Amino acid sequence: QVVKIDGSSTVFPITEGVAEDFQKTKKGAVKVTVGISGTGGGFKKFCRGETDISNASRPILAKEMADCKAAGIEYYELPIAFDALTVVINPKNAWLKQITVAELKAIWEPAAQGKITRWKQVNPAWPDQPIKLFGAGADSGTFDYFTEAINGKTKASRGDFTASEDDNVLVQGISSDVNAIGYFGYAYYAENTAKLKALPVVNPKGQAVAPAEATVLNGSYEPLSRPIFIYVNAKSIAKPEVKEYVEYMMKNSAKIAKEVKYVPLPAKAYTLGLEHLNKGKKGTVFGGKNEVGVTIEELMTREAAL
Amino acid sequence: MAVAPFDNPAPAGVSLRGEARMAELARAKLARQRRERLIEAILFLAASVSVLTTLGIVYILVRESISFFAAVPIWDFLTDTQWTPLFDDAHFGIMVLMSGTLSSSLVALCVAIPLGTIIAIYLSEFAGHKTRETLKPLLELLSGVPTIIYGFFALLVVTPMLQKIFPELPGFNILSAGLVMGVMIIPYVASLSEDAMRAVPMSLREGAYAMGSTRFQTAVKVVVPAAFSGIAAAYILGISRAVGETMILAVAAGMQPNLTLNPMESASTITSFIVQVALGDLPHGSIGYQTIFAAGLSLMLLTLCFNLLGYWLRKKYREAY
Amino acid sequence: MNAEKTLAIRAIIRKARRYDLLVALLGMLALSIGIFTLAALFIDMALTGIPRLNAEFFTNFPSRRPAEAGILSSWVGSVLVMSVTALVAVPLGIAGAIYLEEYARKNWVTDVIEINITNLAGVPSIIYGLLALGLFVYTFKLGQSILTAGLTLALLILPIVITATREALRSIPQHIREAAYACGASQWQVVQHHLVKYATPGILTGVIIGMSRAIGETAPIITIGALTFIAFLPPAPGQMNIETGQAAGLFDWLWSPFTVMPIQIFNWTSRPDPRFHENAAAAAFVLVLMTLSMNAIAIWLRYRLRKNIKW
Amino acid sequence: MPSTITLPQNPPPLKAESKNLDFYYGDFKALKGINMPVYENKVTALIGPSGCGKSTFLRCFNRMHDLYAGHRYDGSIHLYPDEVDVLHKNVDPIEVRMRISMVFQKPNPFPKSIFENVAYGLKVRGEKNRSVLEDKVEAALKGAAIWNEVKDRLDDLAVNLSGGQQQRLCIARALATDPEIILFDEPTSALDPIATGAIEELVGEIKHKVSVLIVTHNMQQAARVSDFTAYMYLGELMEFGETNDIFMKPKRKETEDYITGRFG
Amino acid sequence: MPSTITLPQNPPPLKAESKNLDFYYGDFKALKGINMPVYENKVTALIGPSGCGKSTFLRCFNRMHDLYAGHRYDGSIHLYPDEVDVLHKNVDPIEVRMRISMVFQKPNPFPKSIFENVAYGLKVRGEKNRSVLEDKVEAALKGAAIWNEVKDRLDDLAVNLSGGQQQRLCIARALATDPEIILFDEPTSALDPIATGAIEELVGEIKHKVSVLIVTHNMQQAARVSDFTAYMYLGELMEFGETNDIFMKPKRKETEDYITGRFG
Ligand SMILES: Nc1ncnc2c1ncn2[C@@H]1O[C@H](COP(=O)(O)OP(=O)(O)OP(=O)(O)O)[C@@H](O)[C@H]1O
Ligand SMILES: Nc1ncnc2c1ncn2[C@@H]1O[C@H](COP(=O)(O)OP(=O)(O)OP(=O)(O)O)[C@@H](O)[C@H]1O
Ligand SMILES: [Mg+2]
Ligand SMILES: [Mg+2]
Ligand SMILES: O=P([O-])([O-])[O-]
Repeated sequence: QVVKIDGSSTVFPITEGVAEDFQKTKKGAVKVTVGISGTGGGFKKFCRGETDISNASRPILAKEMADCKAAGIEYYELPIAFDALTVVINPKNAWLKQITVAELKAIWEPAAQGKITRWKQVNPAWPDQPIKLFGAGADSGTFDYFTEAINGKTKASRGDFTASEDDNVLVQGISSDVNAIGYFGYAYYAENTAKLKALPVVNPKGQAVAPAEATVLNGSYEPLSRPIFIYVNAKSIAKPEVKEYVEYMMKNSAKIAKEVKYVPLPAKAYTLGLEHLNKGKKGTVFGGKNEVGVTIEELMTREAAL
Repeated sequence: MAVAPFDNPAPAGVSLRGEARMAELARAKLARQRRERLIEAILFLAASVSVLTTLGIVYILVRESISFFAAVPIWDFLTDTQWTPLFDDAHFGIMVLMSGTLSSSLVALCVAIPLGTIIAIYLSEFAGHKTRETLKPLLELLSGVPTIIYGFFALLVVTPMLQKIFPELPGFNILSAGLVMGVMIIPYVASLSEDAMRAVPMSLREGAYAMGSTRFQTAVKVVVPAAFSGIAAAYILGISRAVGETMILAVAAGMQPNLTLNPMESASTITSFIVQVALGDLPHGSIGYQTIFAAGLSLMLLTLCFNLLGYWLRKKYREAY
Repeated sequence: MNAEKTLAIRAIIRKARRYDLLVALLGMLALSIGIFTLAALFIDMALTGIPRLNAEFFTNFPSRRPAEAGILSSWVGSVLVMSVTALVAVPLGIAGAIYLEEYARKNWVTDVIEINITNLAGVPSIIYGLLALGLFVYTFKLGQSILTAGLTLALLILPIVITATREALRSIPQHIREAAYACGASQWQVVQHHLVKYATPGILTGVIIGMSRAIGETAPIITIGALTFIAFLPPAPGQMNIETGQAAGLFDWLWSPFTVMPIQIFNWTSRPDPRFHENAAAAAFVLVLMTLSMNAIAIWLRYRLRKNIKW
Repeated sequence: MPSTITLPQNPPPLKAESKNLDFYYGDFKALKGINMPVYENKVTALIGPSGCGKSTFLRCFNRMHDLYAGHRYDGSIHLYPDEVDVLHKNVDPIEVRMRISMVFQKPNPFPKSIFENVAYGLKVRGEKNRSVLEDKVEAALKGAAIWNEVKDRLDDLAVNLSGGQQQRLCIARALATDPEIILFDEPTSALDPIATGAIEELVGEIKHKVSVLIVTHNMQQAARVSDFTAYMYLGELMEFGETNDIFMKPKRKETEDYITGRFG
Repeated sequence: MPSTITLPQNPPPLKAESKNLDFYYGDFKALKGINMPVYENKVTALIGPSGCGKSTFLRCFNRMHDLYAGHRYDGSIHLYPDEVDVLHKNVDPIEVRMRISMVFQKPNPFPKSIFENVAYGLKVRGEKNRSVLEDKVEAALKGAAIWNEVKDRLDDLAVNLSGGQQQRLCIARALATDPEIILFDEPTSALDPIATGAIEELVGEIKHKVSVLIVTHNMQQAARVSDFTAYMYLGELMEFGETNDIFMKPKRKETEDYITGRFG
């Protein structure tokens, strides 16, 4: 009676909360383990059939779909919340009020490795000081999403930055260095607002928008708003404990997402998810692309169309 | 006459003599030997577990590394100046991790070797019996603290302190991790060196004092040279520890693949790379999975060199007294 | 001896003695750096962690609410993993040491084993993690279980146990062995009746030191992939599952997923909410207390038990 | 050089006899062709300068050298009446040691209780019956003239006894198993004069039931305790004969030189 | 019991003198009120059974006991002609040891070259001039009758010499610094007869320039090498006198018993 869950560290706080409450209501009869391997790592295990549920902070990719297919593994895709991937700087940083996607690209693209090492090189208005970079580890969905959104290609990034699967390492690093810039899930920023400053990002419409629940909901925080998911192995759902867990999760995600500082989806999204499950609507609505800039509404329409 | 032994034929005072008696004894010996051989074989198996462990390590590391080097030319591995194995544009320059490993070890050893040696000399030649017996165990406690705790100590206590002195210092840096690692290694160096100095016979020390030496002269001119092989072994163990230390670096040194020997920067080491990847998934069979084994193999070879050097030193200079 | 020569000698002695003072001062300084660090570490942890230390902290599972989170699954996990480690490493280590010290003939096989043990003692723990990952997890398919962790740590401390046991055996004077043989004892009797007994204090110290190292090991455990949220205990033998009505087998717990103290600490320190860091400090304080008390026991044993064994 | 061996007029029964005994420590030949009788219930003393091979010879009798690699015997030591060659490779050294006990230079009690020390040889021989053990331990301790001193503290650690008591305890340990021969290797050299006297007296008593071979560097001691004396030099047996003869009218110049203290 | 001290008719000049010397190992009183003269350029032998305090007494002369905690002197040892009390707490033990050298029971050369061993004492005394060092080392090695054996390999490790050579090297080391007294603690007990003879001869030679105190358990040796002999027993000085007198006509029964080997 073990429900095995692994994957995204971004999704982890929600899953953990659900798992905790679920185990309490089941009085220990069902055990839930939640690993933190990152979205990519989670999918690798998932597609080998080692886990029942995979947490993901981006949609499943074509390669992962192929792996799953090869292993005969089918899955349900259930969005559970929205996150604002947040670009953060040190609060003492006086020269940055906002940043454009182009500037972010100049800093983070693979070609910048070893070349773009000072702020001045990105924008002459900025000081002649070194840039210190902090980002998510290579197995994480956050990394995939950020590289796709900023550099236009998943996993395309410069390599000379402090990379960690452990977002708190990044919080530490950025909070102790004026010249630092980095990115991670909103929740980590929300818990550390005293130590960090979230940088408004200029959206395609040309507005500089800071990450927040409202800006995610109204779709103005672009392109770094992203849905987060769980993927459930179709075979596992036959096991009563997994089914029970997923149902429990769908009912309680909204509450827990809010509690751990994520943006919950409209209630309809969760019932829709349950419906898919009951009707056996398997597969993804993203077609294996790491799409950026999908708004909540868009997601809802796509899900409804599955 | 003698009490009958439990399973041997009665000895003296028995009817048999000469040849017949000898034949009887030969049989008894054989029976006993068989039992002892069995015990010996079991003990031998236990002793071989260590060899099996090594073989296991080598097998696993080499097996995965072979597939790794099938994909990555060994020349690139040794000469590339970038380390981005899991990125879209993958580079596999082990030098980058090596540089982190070396600079962090160097910082640690700059702390541990001088301090460890001087502590060993002090404890063995200067301190009284009571002082030694209380301080040495206390010092050894330093090596009992889990290293992950040192890691957070370095990150949250030492780095901010250092930043007061060097405002330039980044939040993650080799210096702070190395210093703390050095303190952690002190007991290994001090304790083993002290043991080696203790083992120098008192007669040698008395010889030196009888010539009119001071404590310092006795320690430096007679005891330390006599204990040289033991002290060298202690240093080598210290080096192995520094090179292989993982959590302190993973937590406090930044995990940033950075080809530099400057301790004021943050860097990734072989070990911190391995845990970093292990913290994510270990996609069995992928190049990422094999990369950590290739890195592990490099690390293993590095420590093996040091350990063999240590073994050789011990053999060569054993018991100079 | 004339006065002039005396004065000259005194001058030389005075000069030489200056170094004595210098080394003594440096030695005490170096020692205090070490001890000061230990104290700072301890006090720092205590100050942040102690407010969280109450009974619930030990009886609660980890939770997303920092105030309710506890270390139940991790301390139980640590205890179970340590038991496996001890059960494997102690007999193997003692037997191996006895072979090397008492039975082995001087030949290349023994040489290989010896070099190998010295070398293993210097192999970084993360490499053991890789061994465990490649061998136990993937080849033997033991999974990320208590058994895997216990075996890994057992291999890790095996050289420590062997070396300590050999030291202890070596410190038994040869004349004791000769006395026993002269009484007509066989080799195994000598080992059984005498050597193992007289070596016990040394062996125990070695085992405890090895265990106190193993209990704090993080890297190899992370490597086998055990960084997981675990809010349940491994099945106790015979424990009923309410839903299925099946009783757990005697050794089921060996295959159970688990977490251990250092992993829990690592996990908490990587949380965004700073209140988790207090939990981490409290858990670290408990862990350090555990290792320190193990070390203290080792030291105490060294003094106590040796009292009855003198030659 | 052949040894000068003077057998007594009416030789007592033979207990053991070494024949052409050579001994090697690796390449070093420490004993060279030793032929020597050991008579039943007599004390034979081995004397000679340091390093002449006394201990080496003694330790051949109970195959003590078997414990070390590279030590090699050549020749034989026959034990009577059953004519077993204790050095023969088919003979189990443990069997030999069960018949021939040894007392060492430095008292070497086990770090166990007094009782356990004396009972050890019996336990090795499989004796488990507590009352038999108790009886034999008592008898051995009485035989070693130490019963009165320790009877009230048989469970105390043996190492807490004084040196002389420890040595007598070791003798009791050796006596407890009723050996046929007891070997003593300088048993008093670590003891004070009073303890030495006690041990010498003891040797005089136990020889009524057991043959004794004793190594000593003290010629007066040899003269006092032994019936026969062997003088060894550089691994050879120089002279063997009745103690009185050896000390009063040695046949060889070398023996005389040694005895009168001209070297050593 | 007061000691029986027989001073010679025409006493040679005094080199040192112990007065009411008590010595304690912690609570154990190992020396009891020892009064004894040491004469200039004479050899004084200390004999007595094991544990009587010979070594303890000898090691008072160069304050060797200062190295260990809990060891305590009481009384004085005066050094002549300047009448310094070497035991006085204001006297630096290092200074004492620079005047009084010691040779130990087991040869204890430093793990350095032969040259460095002998030059060690000179270097400690601040001598840096290479040619002075070479001259003095040569002289000392000649004085210790080992020059011919080692002159071609002064840079070899001293530990590779044979036991007897090592002991002579230690004597050279002690001689090199021109000490006023040399203390020998059973210097030949670990050596073979030939090496022993060489060392004894050496002692006879060096006494022309230095006073010698020698502990030996070998009475023949004491008789051969010494001018004066002191017999100690249980921490007390029993008898002191010229060697011939002590061995031929000891004044005390205890001395006679010991010398004739009635115990020990
Ligand atoms: N284990 C050994 N290996 C090599 N040579 C040895 C060993 N033991 C003794 N010898 C040598 O064998 C010779 C005889 O030694 P043995 O101990 O029998 O002498 P001993 O007569 O008993 O002397 P002592 O009176 O000093 O005890 C000596 O030359 C000694 O150096
Ligand atoms: N370090 C010590 N601590 C306590 N007692 C000691 C110590 N060294 C010697 N003794 C005791 O002091 C007494 C004299 O010892 P010492 O070594 O001077 O005797 P010795 O005459 O030199 O004997 P030996 O001939 O055996 O060398 C002995 O009773 C001994 O047990
Ligand atoms: Mg001997
Ligand atoms: Mg002595
Ligand atoms: O841990 P991730 O959510 O970044 O995959």
